[in-house]
Amino acid sequence: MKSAAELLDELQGAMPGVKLALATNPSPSAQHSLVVAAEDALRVAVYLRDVAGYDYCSNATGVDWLDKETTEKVKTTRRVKKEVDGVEQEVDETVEETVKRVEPGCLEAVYHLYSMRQGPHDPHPPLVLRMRTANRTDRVELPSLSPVWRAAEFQEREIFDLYGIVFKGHRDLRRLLMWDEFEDHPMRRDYVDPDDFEYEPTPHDEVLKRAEEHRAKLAAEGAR
Amino acid sequence: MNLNAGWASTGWTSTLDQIFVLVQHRVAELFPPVLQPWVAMILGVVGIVAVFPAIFALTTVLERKGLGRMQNRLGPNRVGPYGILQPMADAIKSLTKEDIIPRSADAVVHFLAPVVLVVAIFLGYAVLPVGRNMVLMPIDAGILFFFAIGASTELSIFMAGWSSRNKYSLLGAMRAVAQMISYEVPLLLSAVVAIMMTGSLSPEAIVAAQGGFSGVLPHWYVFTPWGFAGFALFVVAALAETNRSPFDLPEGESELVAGYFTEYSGFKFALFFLGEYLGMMSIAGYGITLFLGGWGAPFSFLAFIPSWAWFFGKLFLAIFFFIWLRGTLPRLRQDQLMNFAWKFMLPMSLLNLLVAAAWRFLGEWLGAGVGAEAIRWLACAAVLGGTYVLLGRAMLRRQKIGPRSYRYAE
Amino acid sequence: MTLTAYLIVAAMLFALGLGIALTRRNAILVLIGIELMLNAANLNLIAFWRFGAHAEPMTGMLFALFSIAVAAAEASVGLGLVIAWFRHARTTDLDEMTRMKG
Amino acid sequence: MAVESNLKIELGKQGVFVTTLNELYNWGRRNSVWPMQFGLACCAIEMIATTMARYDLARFGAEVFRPSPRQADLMIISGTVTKKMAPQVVRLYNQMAEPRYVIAMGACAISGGPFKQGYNVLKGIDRYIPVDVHIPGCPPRPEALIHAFMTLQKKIAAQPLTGEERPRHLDASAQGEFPVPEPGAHDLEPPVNRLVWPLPAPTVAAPAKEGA
Amino acid sequence: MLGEGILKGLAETAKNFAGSFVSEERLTTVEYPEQRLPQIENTRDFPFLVYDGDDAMAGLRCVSCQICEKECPPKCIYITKSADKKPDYVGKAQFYPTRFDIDVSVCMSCQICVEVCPFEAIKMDTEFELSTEDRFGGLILDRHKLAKSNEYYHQIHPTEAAEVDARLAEEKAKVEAKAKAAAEAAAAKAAADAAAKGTADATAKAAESAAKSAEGQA
Amino acid sequence: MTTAEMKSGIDSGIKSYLPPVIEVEAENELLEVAMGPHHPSTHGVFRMDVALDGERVVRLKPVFGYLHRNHEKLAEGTTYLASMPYTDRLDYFCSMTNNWAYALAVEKLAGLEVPERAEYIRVITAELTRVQNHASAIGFLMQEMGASGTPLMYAFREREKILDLFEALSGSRMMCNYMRFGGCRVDLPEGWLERTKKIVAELPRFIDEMEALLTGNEILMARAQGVGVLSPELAVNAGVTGVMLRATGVNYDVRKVDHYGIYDRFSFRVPLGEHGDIYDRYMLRVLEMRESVKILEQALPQIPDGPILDPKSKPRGFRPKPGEAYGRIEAPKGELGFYLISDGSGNPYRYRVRPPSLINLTILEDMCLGQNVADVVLIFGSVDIVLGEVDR
Amino acid sequence: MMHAAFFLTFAVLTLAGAVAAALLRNLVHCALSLTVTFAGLALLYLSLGAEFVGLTQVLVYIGAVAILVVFAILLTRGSGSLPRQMLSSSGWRVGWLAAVAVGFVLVAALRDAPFAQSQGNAPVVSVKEIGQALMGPFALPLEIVGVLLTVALIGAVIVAMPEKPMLENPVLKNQMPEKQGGAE
Repeated sequence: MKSAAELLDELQGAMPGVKLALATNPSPSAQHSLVVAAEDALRVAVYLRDVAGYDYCSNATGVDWLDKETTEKVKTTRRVKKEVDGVEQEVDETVEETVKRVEPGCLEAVYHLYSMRQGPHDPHPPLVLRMRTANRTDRVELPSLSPVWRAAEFQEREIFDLYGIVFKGHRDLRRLLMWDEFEDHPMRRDYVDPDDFEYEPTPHDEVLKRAEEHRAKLAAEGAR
Repeated sequence: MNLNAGWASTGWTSTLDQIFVLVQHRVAELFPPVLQPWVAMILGVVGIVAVFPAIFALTTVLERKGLGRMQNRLGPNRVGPYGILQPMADAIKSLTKEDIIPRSADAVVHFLAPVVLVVAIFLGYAVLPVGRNMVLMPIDAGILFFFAIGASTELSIFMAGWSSRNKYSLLGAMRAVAQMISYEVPLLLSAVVAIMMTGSLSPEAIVAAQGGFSGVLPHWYVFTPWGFAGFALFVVAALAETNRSPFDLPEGESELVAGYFTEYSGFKFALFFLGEYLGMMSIAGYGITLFLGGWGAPFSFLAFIPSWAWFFGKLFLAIFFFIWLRGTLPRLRQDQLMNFAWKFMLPMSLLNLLVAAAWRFLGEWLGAGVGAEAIRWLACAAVLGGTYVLLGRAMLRRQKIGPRSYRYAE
Repeated sequence: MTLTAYLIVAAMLFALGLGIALTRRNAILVLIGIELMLNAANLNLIAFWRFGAHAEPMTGMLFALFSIAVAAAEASVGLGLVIAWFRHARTTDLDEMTRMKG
Repeated sequence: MAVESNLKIELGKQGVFVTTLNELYNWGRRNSVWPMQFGLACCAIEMIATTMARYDLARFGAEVFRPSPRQADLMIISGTVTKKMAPQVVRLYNQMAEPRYVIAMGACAISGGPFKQGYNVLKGIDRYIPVDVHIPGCPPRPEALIHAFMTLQKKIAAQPLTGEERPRHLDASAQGEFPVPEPGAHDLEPPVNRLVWPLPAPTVAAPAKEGA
Repeated sequence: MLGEGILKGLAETAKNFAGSFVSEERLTTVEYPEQRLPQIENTRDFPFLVYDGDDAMAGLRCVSCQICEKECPPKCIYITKSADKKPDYVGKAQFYPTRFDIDVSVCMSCQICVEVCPFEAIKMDTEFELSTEDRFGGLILDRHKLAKSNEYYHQIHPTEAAEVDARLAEEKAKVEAKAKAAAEAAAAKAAADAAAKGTADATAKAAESAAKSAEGQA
Repeated sequence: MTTAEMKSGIDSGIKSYLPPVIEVEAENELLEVAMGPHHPSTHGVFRMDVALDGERVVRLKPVFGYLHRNHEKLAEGTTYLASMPYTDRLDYFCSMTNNWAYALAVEKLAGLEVPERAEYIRVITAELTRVQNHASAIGFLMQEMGASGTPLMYAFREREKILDLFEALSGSRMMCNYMRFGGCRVDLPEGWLERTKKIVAELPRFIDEMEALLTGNEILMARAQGVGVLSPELAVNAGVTGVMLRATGVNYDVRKVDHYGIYDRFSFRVPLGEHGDIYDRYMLRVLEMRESVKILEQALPQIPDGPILDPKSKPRGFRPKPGEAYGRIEAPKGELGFYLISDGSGNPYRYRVRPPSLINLTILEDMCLGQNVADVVLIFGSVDIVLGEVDR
Repeated sequence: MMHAAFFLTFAVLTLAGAVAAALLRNLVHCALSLTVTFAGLALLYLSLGAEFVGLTQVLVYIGAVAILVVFAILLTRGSGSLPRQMLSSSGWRVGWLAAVAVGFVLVAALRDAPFAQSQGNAPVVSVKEIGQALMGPFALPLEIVGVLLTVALIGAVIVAMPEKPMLENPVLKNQMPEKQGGAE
């Protein structure tokens, strides 16, 4: 099978203008991935399935990337007008300033593809296909790849349930694991557990904190 | 209560054989003559009502232990010595357990269903000869009586399923009734051969007709080709009639929870349990009467053992066979079960009727003699065996089933 | 007991059967009524056989047997018809059946 | 060996020479405890293993696993009760006929166990229904289940039929049906049935038993 | 032929039925409360705390480092560290737990606490008969209930315990050698040093207990 | 298919594999049945909302989540090692293979080497796991068929022997928590290999017994043959793996494909079915047990001496470099994968289990529609799932 | 005396069942009370010494006809209590009037009818004799009844044959021979 980089070239050749990028993976596993834009995902997927031979979608899952706030010190060189030796001149000046940047987070759907028709004795790493939503709150739609691979049907429902990504074109997008009345998306990293810390005989760390909060709350209610 | 004319033996063996009859007579004689038949009747009823539930209790524990043995384990053995008191504990528990009547259920019918079942099944024992001269109601049409009573148990099952107002129960009941009606036909037809050969519907006459011996071997119907086929068909149909494995769909149905008695608890459930086992024992009793020589001894030299001992011995063997099947076989599906009844059991039992008739007339044409007997035997056996093989093969082929071979990838 | 007693029971049963057949709207109940009337007739046959002068010793009894057989056939066909009609018209109501006539 | 002879004496005494109705009643119901065919998770496999040849729960007359709650006496909560499953469990318990018993088998059933911090895991089934015997372990060995079964039998044997201590099913004022929690937007409603869950005050840490 | 497979199956169950009366292979039941399966050495159930010597609380090996508390996957351990210190088996002054609770209603018997413990203080027990009617009292094991002697440890896991003892003895020997060297050096320097003497005393005590446990093993 | 043809295919729409739609005449007369979540036939807590037209299934919706124990969420809040015991509780029949799959993924993520002896131990335990899983799966399938427990009892009789081996090795019968990143936790105890050899030598006799009891049984054949048929195309597209896939005739066994562990050192064959029905799945399990025995017979005498753990691996403070890895193995129920994303801390940033049981259920609806309701139970049983893994 | 007591019991049972069948609102209850009537009649036959007919009555009416009726009720979704006006036809008053009149006339006529009556014991008829009579003098009626039953069987099957291959009813459907094909 072709490597991810080779496939990227092939896809760009076959479908000019397709929005694709390669995301390298620095770990020893070296399973690099293709990041595909939502609007192109379906035709890329069909190409991968029917032409490139990735007829088997092993795994589909979501990842939640929180908004990342980074602070870095940036040296900027600007041209400033300065009086040098009494004469106003334009001088390059290097200023070090702290820049706060908020990298917007996103929800990501990751698909691991293999080929079954490639023959049973050909080990190849999975092709990782990733799609990203625009943000984590209101623009969380992605095209469903379950029409291409049925295997993604339940897994996309699970991603919808736990991460809240809405898959357009899924034939039956309902919650998979939680009950229908449930409103949260618990696998998101900012999900807050329900408060049920009545009896915690061996609490520590965060649990201890929350158990104490719970006790304080109940005590306050009792006092009232 | 007339003594059987063919009974010539005397002495202690005959006393032992007739001990229950004698006791019944002696006790009845204590009463004024007008009441004597009634007292005798009541004694007989008490005997049946005492003995068969006791056997039922024993059967439940034997079944659990027997199944256990087949499955490499011990089974109940801690309640009383060897677990023998297990059924008592179960009975106490069931009697004292809360009796739930579902809110939407039809309370009267819900209550009547198990009662009707148990009463009907007890009635079936009235004409069953459990030993020489040991039959409660020696009526002429005894076998018909049994089948008539057996047919009415279906109604109680329907009542149970319908009155629970639970869709599992109703569906289970409908299935049970359909199954029982379907298998009643081959059950009756397979019993008819024995009736035909005896020329009587009376169970006692049928037992008497199988009473003689050739050398040491008895003249049981099961040792003739038609008798064997009839017996086999009767056993299969009886399994289905009593909802035993592999035909236990109505209750063990994995998609229907517990079938028609899903909503029953406590005492009423115990009654269903009782009715089911009593039904199994009574149908086994009739099978023994029709084909296995009833209370007759299997060898002439064993005739000194009391007749009732033989009957109950055979009954326990039959029960063991039921347990054995239950421990081995998976369950059929409803449509396959129906198919089997109509497409295999029915033709086979009809053919068996013909073969039985042929046997009779061949006997007349060919006359006596070892050679003639052998020809008759082989001809009948060949027809039945051949049809069995062909019909079986056709059934398997129609359903496209059979053994398979598999390929491997290196 | 006398013959008359049995005959009176049969007559009352017949009247009840007739009543059911005449007043009920449900086709199955009407069939039940008809069955009751047939049974009343059977009871008559048996009663007459039992108490009659036995010129033909078994006629009454055999007649009752035949009648039972015929009744069974009638019931099966009748109920089959009702079910077939139900499947067609989704009702077992006789009044509605007549209304749909034509 | 002492255990064996004691047991035999006890059985002989109560099985054959019954003295009181009370004893007979308790003897009957403790020797005929039919569990409900009901499994939840990992522990269910050990529960099945307990009924299998090597451990053979049948020896106690308890292999009659009834599929219908109406005919069952014992509910073995064998495994994690999730919040999605909890209403069903309570409903099934409500369908059982008295006298009924509950064994919470394994850590998850008692307290949520290793999964207790999960958002969908109920922290112990005793928040909604009364539990008779708890077996810790993850999963408990089959022998541990048999031990719990014997603990339950002992508990039944010790119950007087009258007075304050009488079992629930003989107490007309006792609760028969237990409220079934409803699935809510974030959690079960209510998250705990205060009438069943007897914890008097929320405890952060259990009182240390120094010098116990 | 129709029925052949069924007959074969019947023969198989009959074989097992008959076999159950004669062969142990075919009757595998172990009647639990009276008979027990042979104890498998590696069996683990719930953790316990090992102590040396006779006094359970004084001999606890646990130094309250709280690693197990942190590493425990379901967080079922609760430890309170003491304010004062007491010497451990090599004589080093260590903290000890004033409270050590394990909630067995949560414990998943994974053995990770044993793996991460650098002091061989927590080991896995084989006791499983813990079923109880008491939800709140019966399922929290405090340090008194948890503390079990090294002899007990040798009883349930003989091979492992012997290895542990050997390792501890080796470590101790190393420490002793070091202490000896230090003591000699100190003795060479000064005749009487109260601190050194104290250490030697503690070492002697630890050696005594080690000897005792060795006896227990024998 | 050429690229050009394919392109026209893209333009004209996507070829999807969807369950058949069953026409119903009278919509209002359908019987709606909720099978489960507590139901005698479902393996644990699972619900199927079934609509029946008579006895025929015309609609079926599986409902999951009754055993959703938040395994992934918990794993993301704790260390890498602490998730290992939790993997035991995924597919609680096969803790060894679960351990292995997780260890494999972490080894890929962190670049750890596994010593040879540990690889052998892994193969041996995995194949023992496969044998006991398949035997129990057959037993449970027969239970669905109403066989009053006998096959299940026989299966569990053998399973107990294998569990004894696991207990002697790891200390626990079911929840072994035995493998570690880069090897195994403890070495084999004394005498373990001999006992294993003895038990493995007896396994063929047990398989023969099971086959004598079941394979030729007409009732089994009648109920299993031609029921729950799955086509190979649908199976591949729906990501079905394991016995379910191979019963349709597709030759895909991760042991052969990925050459993970040391499986290419052993000669074994992959049995393939033709019909893709319940009977094929049953037979394939039997045949795979025989192949596993073959692997065990080869592996047991060959096992070398040596270390069992990569020295780079340590129980505490394990922090792989940022990156991600997807590792998979052939678990008894199908392809079990773990997908891990590391952000360089001690806890995985994303921890995902690819559960074969869940994905093999994708085609449950396809297999059941149009079938008799009694067969639904069997079809479900023949998939061989464990709810712990389905819902995680 | 004994006989009279039996007769009265059985007669009351029979009539009570019929009255219940006439008055109850739930169709299944009607069918069940009908079986009470059938059972009462069978007992009356037995008390008259017609053993064979009595047993046949049980076999045919309780074992078959009652079950058929019950199934028909369930198949036509008629179980459950219905309001009175749904049950009785428009002219029910006239109907009952006619029925009561007929009954009254019949009873009145019978009370005084001078039937020749043998007061002896019941004639003992063995099953063998019945069989011989059926095969001898009554052979023709027997054949006719046989043909009638066959025709009725075929007729009932044809009438009940569904237009589509599958019946809604689970029970009847299972008797359909063809096995369904697998899902493709």
